[in-house]
Amino acid sequence: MAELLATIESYLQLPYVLPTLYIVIIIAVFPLIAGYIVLLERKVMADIQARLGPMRVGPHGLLQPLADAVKLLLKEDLIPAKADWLLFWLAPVISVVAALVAFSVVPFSDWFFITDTNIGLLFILSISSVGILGIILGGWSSNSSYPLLGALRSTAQMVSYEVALGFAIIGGLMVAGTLSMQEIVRAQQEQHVWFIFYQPLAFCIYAVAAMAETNRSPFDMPEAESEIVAGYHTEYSGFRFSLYFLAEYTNIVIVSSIAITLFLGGWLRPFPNVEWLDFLNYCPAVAMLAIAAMSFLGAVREKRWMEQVGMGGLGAVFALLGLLFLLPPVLTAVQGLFWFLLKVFLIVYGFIWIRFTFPRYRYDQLMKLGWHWLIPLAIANIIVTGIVMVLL
Amino acid sequence: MPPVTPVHYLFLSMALFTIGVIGVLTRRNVIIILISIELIFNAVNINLVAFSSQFASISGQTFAIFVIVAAAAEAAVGLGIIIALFRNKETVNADEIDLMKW
Amino acid sequence: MPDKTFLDTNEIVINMGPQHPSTHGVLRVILKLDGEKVLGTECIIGYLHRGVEKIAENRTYTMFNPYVDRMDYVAAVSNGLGYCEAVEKLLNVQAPPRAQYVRTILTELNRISSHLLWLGTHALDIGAITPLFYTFREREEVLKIFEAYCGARLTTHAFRIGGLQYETYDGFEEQVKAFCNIFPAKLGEYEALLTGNRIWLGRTKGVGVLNTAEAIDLGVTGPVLRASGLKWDIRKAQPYAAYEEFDFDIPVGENGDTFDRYVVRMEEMRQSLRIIEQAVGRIPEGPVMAKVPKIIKPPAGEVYHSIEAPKGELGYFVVSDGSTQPYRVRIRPPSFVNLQALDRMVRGHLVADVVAIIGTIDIVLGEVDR
Amino acid sequence: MVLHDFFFYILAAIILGGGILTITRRNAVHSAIFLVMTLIGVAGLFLHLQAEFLAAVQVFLYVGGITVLFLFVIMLVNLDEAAKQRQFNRQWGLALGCVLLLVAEVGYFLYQGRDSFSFAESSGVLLQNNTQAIAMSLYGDYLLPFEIASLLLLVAIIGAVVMAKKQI
Repeated sequence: MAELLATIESYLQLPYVLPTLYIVIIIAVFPLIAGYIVLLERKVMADIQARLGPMRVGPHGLLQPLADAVKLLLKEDLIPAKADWLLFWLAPVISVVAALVAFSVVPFSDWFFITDTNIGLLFILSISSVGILGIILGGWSSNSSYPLLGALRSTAQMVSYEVALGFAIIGGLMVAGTLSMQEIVRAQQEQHVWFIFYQPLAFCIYAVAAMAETNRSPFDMPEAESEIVAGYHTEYSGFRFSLYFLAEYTNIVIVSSIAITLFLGGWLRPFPNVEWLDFLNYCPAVAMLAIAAMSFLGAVREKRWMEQVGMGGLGAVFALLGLLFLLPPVLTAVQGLFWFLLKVFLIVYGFIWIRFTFPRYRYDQLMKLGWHWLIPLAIANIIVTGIVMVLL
Repeated sequence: MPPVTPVHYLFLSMALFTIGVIGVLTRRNVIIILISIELIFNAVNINLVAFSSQFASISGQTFAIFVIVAAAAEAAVGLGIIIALFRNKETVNADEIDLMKW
Repeated sequence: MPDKTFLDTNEIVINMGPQHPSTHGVLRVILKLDGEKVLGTECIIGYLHRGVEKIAENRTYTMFNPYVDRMDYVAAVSNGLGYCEAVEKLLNVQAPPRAQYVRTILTELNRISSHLLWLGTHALDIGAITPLFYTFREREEVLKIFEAYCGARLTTHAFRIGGLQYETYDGFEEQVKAFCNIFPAKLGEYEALLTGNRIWLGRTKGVGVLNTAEAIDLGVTGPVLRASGLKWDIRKAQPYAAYEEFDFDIPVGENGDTFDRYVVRMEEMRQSLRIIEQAVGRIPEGPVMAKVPKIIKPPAGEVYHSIEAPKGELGYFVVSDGSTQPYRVRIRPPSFVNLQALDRMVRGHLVADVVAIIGTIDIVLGEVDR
Repeated sequence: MVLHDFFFYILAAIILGGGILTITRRNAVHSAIFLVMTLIGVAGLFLHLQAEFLAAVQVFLYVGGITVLFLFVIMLVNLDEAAKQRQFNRQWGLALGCVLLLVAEVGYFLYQGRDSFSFAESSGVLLQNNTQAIAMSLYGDYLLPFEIASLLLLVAIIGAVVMAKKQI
């Protein structure tokens, strides 16, 4: 047994093994997570709109993402007759690959990351700019008016807001002094502060630009269904459509990850250097146990025995996880991951909340907001940051 | 097979440059001519970066950045010209654009 | 890859509808565009034409009554009221006071439900998804009252010539009062989501301006006219039903833009609530049906009667030749007339505004096409 | 170092394949897509030469910026007609001959001087902190060219706007 463990450990020491393992984990697990983000969105939407949301598949609709996935996979795969089939086929793939590749430098925790290069943040930005190609090609290759209009709008919007996004990020980078994602987090640990407190304006600009960059409401012009049907993916159906969907939600997670890493302390817990707050380290275990307790309570209230068993089982899993997390080595290991994912969840929740609260901007207003307000503000922010940094 | 040295990069760069030049000289579509010019720029960049590696000097990479800037400026102006041209002349074929004024 | 490029043409013509999510039915609008700017529009209507006016000539007065519900199907009660009162005028019959009060309450409830539907869909057109669900939640309460009263929710056929067919049910007043108690808070909820929202203001202020003179020239009525600054409401100008006995204000806008129309309709809901609150406390006792012969055979003659429907002036011109069937019924539908203002309102705006402006006119295609 | 060399040949194949397809496609959108292939190959080559910052800039500016600009213009300008016409101009034979002559000449000289090329021993160390080194060089030694480049971009922006606008 010890021998086996030793062999495994020696394999893990090899340079390419761990990253490959993480890549496999992320690519295998992320579509599921994206599915659950969609479920979260539907549930939050339902809650905001005084409805229940999906309730049929599994207890409280918890298995809905699986049902949706099966449905999308089994749908007929339509390619419009006059479409450019090669590009029609390629476009969603470009979108998804570009979105997923960006995960390669996201620091999920102090040990769970695929790689850490000294151009980390720039890498994410450049890869996500490749994603634009997927949209513009999807719109063009469909050979239809509405997708083309949607693609043009989308591209113009994303290219414009990329500028504001980049300038907002530079504000944070100036404080961090590095492009490496891990180093940015460490810099926040060393400087004893989240950079959002140094760069509040940059964070606000980043948040707005990120919403526009991911085509989320109130900037969902490319998909404004009351104006141009469904934008660039009007002609897509089934599996290809789900690829676009996956890319969209991946992008949301990516922009949230950048925001968290650069402004919100990455995988650090709140106040990482204040010792008397060390009890916060037990948050992962407490959170798991709280979810378990809520699941058990929910199980009691369920009517059908199937759902009682389902909720009970879910509670049991979370209770076990919570107890497991109480072991000190496990707790240390999941610490960073827990805080990172919690922050991602909160930001994604914010995205959803905003989507169901605001009306949509008009196209010219959107461009005006970007060029007249965000970009000048971001540049001013950089200049002020620079002056302050030189003076101090 | 001999180990890869900068001369390999130079040959690659030369090949890419040639492809770009062929594109510029033989195609009729102005947009594809512009795209071919981008190929030439890239060939130059490969050279610069390879030499930067050979001489362990960062200047080569710095100049590659300048080349990219020039390429961006060229693309912007070139495509602006194409749009203006197309609006007036309804064609993108280089050999049909043979008047100084219309 | 459309046939024409975007560059070589200064004007492109695109077709919006009849299958488009935000034309509120089967309206087809042909838009002439310069880029995204609208140069002009042409509305093609008639996809929902059912010949209501012609049907009237082949039905008895009583038989035609349910047909009018199918015109503006979100404000069926108002339609019925207009028709019943027109025929009553022809017959020279007055509905008894109790019937008048109940009619007023139901019509005002209907005005609220119609405005709620407008608010939800209008907000949806501009991209705010959530208000739709809130407004439908309250509209449901109104529809429940209709259902309890006459068994139908949408095409109610609530009134009869000469009064009401049914006495109000037990608990009618309580249910209406309960609705009056919850509704102001809900109105506040909608306004919290929309009124002060900068995006909402940006999308509605200065969009689709119709000044007073233009509004009068085009003959628009209802909230669209009042938002343009003219204080004209048939409930005040030529009171019908029991409106004379209640206190209410006519909200008026200043600029005649989309935002003003929104504000006017929101305020109208408050005023409707005021009317209902006043009426529900003092519904007089008595019969609900006047003495009307079994077979309605009005004397030869003609009559025009109009009421303030939720969307504007709804007029019925009924010509009788002394037989059991009307010789001619001409209906002046508010949506149809108001829709004429679309072209004036959208010129110079962007395509995205067309959607907002169609929403703000508040058309129901059943009424436009009849 | 076999793996290292192997990557070079793969990237070279991608670059040249993409380049050849770029200049031979009928449809300009396809040309642009194969240009992207070449550009990404070149970015990979930069990574291979440990010019990480440049690789990221290459993808960011070329693929995310310039190619999108190309696609934008291709969509604005209707090329359906152009795709059906003759693709090569009349002097293509002459042009090809001249180019091949040039290639032979340059290739010959390169081949003769092949022994004078070798990678510097210290290049790995130099490029450890690639981003910082480029920043120092860009804002130190080459500050004036940097400013001139920014001016060039400004002029290009104005020029592009002036030319593409319908009425000024």
